[in-house]
Amino acid sequence: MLNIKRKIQEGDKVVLYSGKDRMSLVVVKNDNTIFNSKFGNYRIKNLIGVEYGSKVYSNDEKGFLHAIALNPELWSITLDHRTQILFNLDISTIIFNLELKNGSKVVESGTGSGSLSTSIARTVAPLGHLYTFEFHKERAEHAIRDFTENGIKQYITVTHRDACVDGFKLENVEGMVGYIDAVFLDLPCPWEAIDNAVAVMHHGSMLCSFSPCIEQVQNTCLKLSESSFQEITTIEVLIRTYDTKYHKVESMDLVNPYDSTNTINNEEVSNSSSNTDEKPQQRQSTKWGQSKPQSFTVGEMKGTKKDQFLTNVIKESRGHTGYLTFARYIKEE
Amino acid sequence: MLNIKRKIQEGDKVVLYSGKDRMSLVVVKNDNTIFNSKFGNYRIKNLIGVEYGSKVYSNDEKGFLHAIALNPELWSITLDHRTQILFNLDISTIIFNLELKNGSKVVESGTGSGSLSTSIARTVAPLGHLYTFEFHKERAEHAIRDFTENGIKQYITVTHRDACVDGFKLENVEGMVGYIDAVFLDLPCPWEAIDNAVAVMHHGSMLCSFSPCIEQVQNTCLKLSESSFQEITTIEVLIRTYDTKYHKVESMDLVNPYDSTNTINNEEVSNSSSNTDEKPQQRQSTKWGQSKPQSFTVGEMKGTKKDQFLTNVIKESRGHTGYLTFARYIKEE
Amino acid sequence: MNVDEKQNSTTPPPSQISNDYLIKDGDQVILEINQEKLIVVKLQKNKKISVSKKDVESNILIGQPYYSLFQLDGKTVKRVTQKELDVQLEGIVQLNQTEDANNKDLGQNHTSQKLTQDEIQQMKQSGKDSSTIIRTLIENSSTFQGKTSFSQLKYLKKKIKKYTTVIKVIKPTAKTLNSLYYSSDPKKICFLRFDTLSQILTMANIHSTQKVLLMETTSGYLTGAIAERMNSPDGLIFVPHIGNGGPNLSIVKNFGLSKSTLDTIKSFELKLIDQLNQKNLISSTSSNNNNNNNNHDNNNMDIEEQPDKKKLKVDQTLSSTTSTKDKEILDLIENGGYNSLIVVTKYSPLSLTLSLFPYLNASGQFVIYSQFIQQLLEVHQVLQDKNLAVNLNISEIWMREYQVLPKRTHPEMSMDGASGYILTGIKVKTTNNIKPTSPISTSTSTTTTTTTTTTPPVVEPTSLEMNVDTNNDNDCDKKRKREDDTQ
Amino acid sequence: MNVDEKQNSTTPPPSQISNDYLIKDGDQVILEINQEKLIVVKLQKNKKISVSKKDVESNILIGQPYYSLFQLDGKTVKRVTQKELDVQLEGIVQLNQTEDANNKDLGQNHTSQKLTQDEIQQMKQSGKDSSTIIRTLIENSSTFQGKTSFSQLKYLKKKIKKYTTVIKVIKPTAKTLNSLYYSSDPKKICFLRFDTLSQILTMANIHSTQKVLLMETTSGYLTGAIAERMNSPDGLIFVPHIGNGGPNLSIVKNFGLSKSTLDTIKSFELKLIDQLNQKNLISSTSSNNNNNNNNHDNNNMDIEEQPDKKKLKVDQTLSSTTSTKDKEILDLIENGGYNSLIVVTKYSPLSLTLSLFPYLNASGQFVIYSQFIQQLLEVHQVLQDKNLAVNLNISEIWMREYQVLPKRTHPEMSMDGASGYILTGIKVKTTNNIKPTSPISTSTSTTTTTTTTTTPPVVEPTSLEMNVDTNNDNDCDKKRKREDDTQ
Repeated sequence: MLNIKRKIQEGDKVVLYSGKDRMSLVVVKNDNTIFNSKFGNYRIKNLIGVEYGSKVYSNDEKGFLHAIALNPELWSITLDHRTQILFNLDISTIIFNLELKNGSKVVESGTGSGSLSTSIARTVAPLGHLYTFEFHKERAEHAIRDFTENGIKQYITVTHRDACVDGFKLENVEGMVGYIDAVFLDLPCPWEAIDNAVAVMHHGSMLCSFSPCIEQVQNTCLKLSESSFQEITTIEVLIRTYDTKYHKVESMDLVNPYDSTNTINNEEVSNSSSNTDEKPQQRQSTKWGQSKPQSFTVGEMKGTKKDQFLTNVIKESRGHTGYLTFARYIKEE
Repeated sequence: MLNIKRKIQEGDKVVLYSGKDRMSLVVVKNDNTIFNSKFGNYRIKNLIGVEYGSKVYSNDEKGFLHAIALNPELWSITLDHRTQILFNLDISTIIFNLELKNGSKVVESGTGSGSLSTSIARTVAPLGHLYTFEFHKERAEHAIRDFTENGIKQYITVTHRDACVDGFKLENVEGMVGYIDAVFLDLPCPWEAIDNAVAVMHHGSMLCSFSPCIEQVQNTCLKLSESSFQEITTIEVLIRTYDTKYHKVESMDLVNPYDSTNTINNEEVSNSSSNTDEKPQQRQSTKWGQSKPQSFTVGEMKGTKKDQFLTNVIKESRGHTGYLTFARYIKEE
Repeated sequence: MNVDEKQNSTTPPPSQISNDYLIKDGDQVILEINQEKLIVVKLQKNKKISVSKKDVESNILIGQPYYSLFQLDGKTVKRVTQKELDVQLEGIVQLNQTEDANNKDLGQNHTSQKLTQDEIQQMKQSGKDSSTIIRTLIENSSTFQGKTSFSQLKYLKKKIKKYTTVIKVIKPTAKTLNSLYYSSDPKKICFLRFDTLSQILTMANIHSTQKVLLMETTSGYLTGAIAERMNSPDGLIFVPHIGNGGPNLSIVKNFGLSKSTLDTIKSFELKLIDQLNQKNLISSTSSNNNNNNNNHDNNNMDIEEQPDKKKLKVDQTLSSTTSTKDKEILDLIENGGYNSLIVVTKYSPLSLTLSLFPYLNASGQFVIYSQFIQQLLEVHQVLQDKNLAVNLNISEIWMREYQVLPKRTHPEMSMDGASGYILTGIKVKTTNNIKPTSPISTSTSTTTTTTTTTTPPVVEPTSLEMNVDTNNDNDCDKKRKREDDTQ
Repeated sequence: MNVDEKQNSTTPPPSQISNDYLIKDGDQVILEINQEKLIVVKLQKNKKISVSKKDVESNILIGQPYYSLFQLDGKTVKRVTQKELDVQLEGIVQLNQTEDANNKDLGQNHTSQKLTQDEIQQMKQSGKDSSTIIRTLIENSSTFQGKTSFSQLKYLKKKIKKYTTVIKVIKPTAKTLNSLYYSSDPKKICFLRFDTLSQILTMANIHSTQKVLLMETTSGYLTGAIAERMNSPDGLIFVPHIGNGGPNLSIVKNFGLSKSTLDTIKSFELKLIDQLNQKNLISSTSSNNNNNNNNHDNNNMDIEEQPDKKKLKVDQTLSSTTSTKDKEILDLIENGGYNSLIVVTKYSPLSLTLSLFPYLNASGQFVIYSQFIQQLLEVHQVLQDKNLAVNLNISEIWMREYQVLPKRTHPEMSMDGASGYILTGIKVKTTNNIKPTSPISTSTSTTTTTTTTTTPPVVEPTSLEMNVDTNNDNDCDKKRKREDDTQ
């Protein structure tokens, strides 16, 4: 996933993109696999040698998809939701505030879907390493499979363990105790793992705890302030994604009482018209796009209908995911 | 405040508006009072007989203000912040969800600055009534003074009392017990007042509790669910106000590699230009407004500078005010 | 002043509370079905209503208090309390009390029910009550016992919703009707969420005696909400409508408004306003051609100064084409004394707002709503450039719901991101500015023009960005340079 | 696969952690002064730095661990622990332990201090330590004893900040430097808040071997943040700059980056890119005049298909006016293999984005930032209309901080409303579409044109609004009509 070539190779995982909510992940094999979708059927082996980002037509040439290179963000969108996953914005915020970079050594518990692990591995590779701990055996095994397939297993050590009880020390790994730059906790009772985190952290390293409920945050903050942590802050981040597209906007043609030279609608259309100098090639033939303003009537009244490129907020937004508590470990002397 | 005439009369409280963050409240008297401001000095008595909404010039004719009619929203903005006040959006939400209307009988505790009381009085007048209770004697007295000056005292009964201890029943008022349509609590320990609220509420009436801290909400919700309340919901509302004005937008003039006919900047300027058909009278002479695009250079590169009418979010926003918990009292038979 | 335990002398008259909260013959009521779906129905004595494909006698509901629960179980319909429902639930089966069960070993396979669909269907049709059916289902489930109590309860609640229907009869109000339409058909009410709606009602200063100019395409929902709050024969809600098919105010009837309040709602064609604007524009430009062009946008604003002359002119110019009824309307338009203007439509708001703006009183408040901030930006820009209004603000509301439960308190995981945008402001007069030395309220166009000419560098203070205490009534900071002011 | 207690064999080499976290001679460090103000200074042995108008010997700090506290009290500077500071605070005075005091009777009058300003100033200049001064102040305060312990503590903390300075030495990182600039001079970093910044780094897929095309006017802050994360000699950060005064990347030096990482940052004039676009455009329109106009916007995208021919052409056309160094740059521009494009500037982003867009690899990710959503809308529309990108999203981040304290937990009362907007997307190729039957990667313009012509009704699926499970890898729902698809 990290060093993708410009052309698709056998064995690559490729994202087949046919819309924001329509992305599929396929492993490219040189056999007769057919990918079936709403937009036609595709022979997967034909992808070999195709440049990433290309438009690919279906077998009947009526539909098409785009072949996109996999990355941790697309991975987290396309992986099946076998457990609650962390979302991109939380992941971004965690990685930044943990001050991760190429070379960082990180502890994570639990591994969950591996979506954060994948993003961490991208960031700390090749000099750093992620030690991730998962209580559920099946999840740990599934994560190992995914990391292997995604070509990032050399940067991740997955351990099936209850880290609250057994801690984070791996007996046969050198340079772990006192060398961990960052600890991430996504646990029902994160405060129970904080002493174990301290045991592997070094002076100045960062800890993050992700919890959905405020009671968890309260317990965690209390424990952190009793331990040697400073800069304890709790934040919440939410993303607002805008729905941006052409809308048929209807406007009534009315006399403008403040301007004798114009009806208001004409004025408006010329003002707010979107990029009319643009002459897009495809749009002209579709029903959307820069069509000429059309008249309509309601009873005796006239109006003008026109495509405008507008944004509004997507109605069904993701609300709360969890609170993020960050703190820096300051070794007491 | 409720039945303002179109022309300013002696004794009116008038809002002198010279900007969103510059509103002052003056009582119009027929004496020699001068109102001093950054925008000049104004002889207050000259306002008498002036139509509300008029532009009023200063004595030296160099500055001006607008004389605006007072209403509960402007009142809550202009009153001095002698205590924490509820803000307009919370007030709107409270009044709507308490299902208040002309005729409603409402109990409020505490009165605080009277900013919610004023809005409630506007809504329930003339058929309804507000019974408001305030623990601090000085605040109660101050509120009475304000309500009197604002001409709404006939709709409000202010009582200096600790409602958690002594309840809401007013001995010599008929039609109170069992007649209250809505109860609003803004108290440190709202759960202590809920039994007292129930004592005056009727089947189907609404309660709202406003609390800044989540622990207060937790206790309140617990108490409500143990009492005869249903539809218990807790929400939080925040307002985002946009900063909307002309910005000098700088754009580099660059070759558009996707269109041979244009440099990108020209294209952009013609597309996103704001209402260029408008010929505002004042703007033309100011440095803002629809000025012609101006060229600028950075080294050998050219760019175009133009006024655009844009919005962005105001940086310093008001964050959390409080949680609003609503519930409906369902009398058990 | 002694305020202790002493109250104002105005004792409000006791109202007929008990009767208000009883379900009556002829009421439009909201039914909440299984805490999921809301519908509005009209109850009429001896008639049936249909709920979840079952017939329910209206008579069972009429006379009972609002917010009562009724259970449709097997073949019976009866009033129940929440407590009885809880007891019913608990009576079905003993939930796991240990913390041992943890769902951990449960696969994705949900087919743990030994009964076939046909067998279940048969039970249902035989009219067995829900408790009996569910108990049988549990007995035949291979996984129920291994679940946590939390999962068991979830399973039970799901099944109960399937085999029994509980309806709650809700009194229709602006609030409860908003829940209904916003959840079932938000487009019908222009996607107006309760928080944005409540802000509109506040910012438009709605109260009993207000005169409101309301342009809406919310099928009458907004008209009803305003009328409900005003609840008075002393206001006026003027609702122009587009087209000659009559106004679409169908939702108004669901509010249960009194006749005298309903009478304050007047609806007429927007066309008449447009024609009036056209006439005024033509007459003003021809009659004022000796003035500069500053004046032509103000001719509609000095109604009060020259009411007779203006009215006469309007009547004359329109008389050839307008009926007597239209003349009444024109009178309502011009002399309504509107202090609120609200525009909530599916159309682009600019032309509608400007068309109605002349009839809003100076110092009156207006609220324009749109789902698109760009559309409000257009309106904002025009109003600002023409100096038609002050205190212009575009805002948006962000609303969150919370789950408040012991050890499980957090904001809801999904939220509604789109509550639309509102532009609020206060209309101001653009001419007849008051000079401190000029005779008040008799200023003419000529003196106004002179005033403006002598003060060219005056800058609209609304463009200033300052962070100043608003509670400073006497800001004596006169030493700051003019340049600061005009920045 | 047995995963229990077993780990991957790649053991990372132990790094020099202790040394990394010691303050060294020559370090740029951030000083947090009294938990209020952040400044960045360079520490040099035997030199002094200035903190709150006092001189501090660098030597006192050098060799100590980062995040240590140093107290400037009276005339001394010494390292302290938080615990010592707490003890100091507690030692000044015994706070009220009863809940009786409630501030209720305190007026607005704060002049309860009996000492004069002169007397206080004298104590300060005499070099008395802060505890002594504050104790004296309290003894002379008439109201301190009547305050609640909460108010007393607030008073104490305020006084301590006034009479003593505590500095914390913070290691500069993208995070800590963001706090510094965002709080002190946000304009310098284009108002880039940490949450938006972190999303930019993620959405641009920044990692050690990435080749990044970065257009910024954040004074090098963003360049440094990217370089810090890459921390590698194997990447490339190409930062065009506007004007011939050289790039303004002054903040980069504060990151403490290694030489090999710094060497991956290359900055050259944007003018060269503009000239290259001009040349390519002219040559493509003249040479392709027999093709339809679909092609002229793709000439820059088939670099890989015809690298030699293209490179040759560029060299020829520019050779007369460009130096050898410029040719190296042109090589970097055309063959950089950029997989990320980031535009964060004070300029309108459209022209900058389009100018650089040809040099981003297909399937590469881009992030465009602006404080104004309207500006991103322009870019979005052009990229969408020209089919240059997919997965286009405009988003905004909403960030809240919480106060978490026993019985006083709530979101912060003030918040930062403006984190700007970002447009993200993935570049796609617009020609050389892959026909299932055509020989792969040798398709020519001619076949492509034919393909497009034979499928006129094909509609860009991104315009579809569908709510479909994304985890359905084999969506076999082929029965749905074509009309649905093209809706």
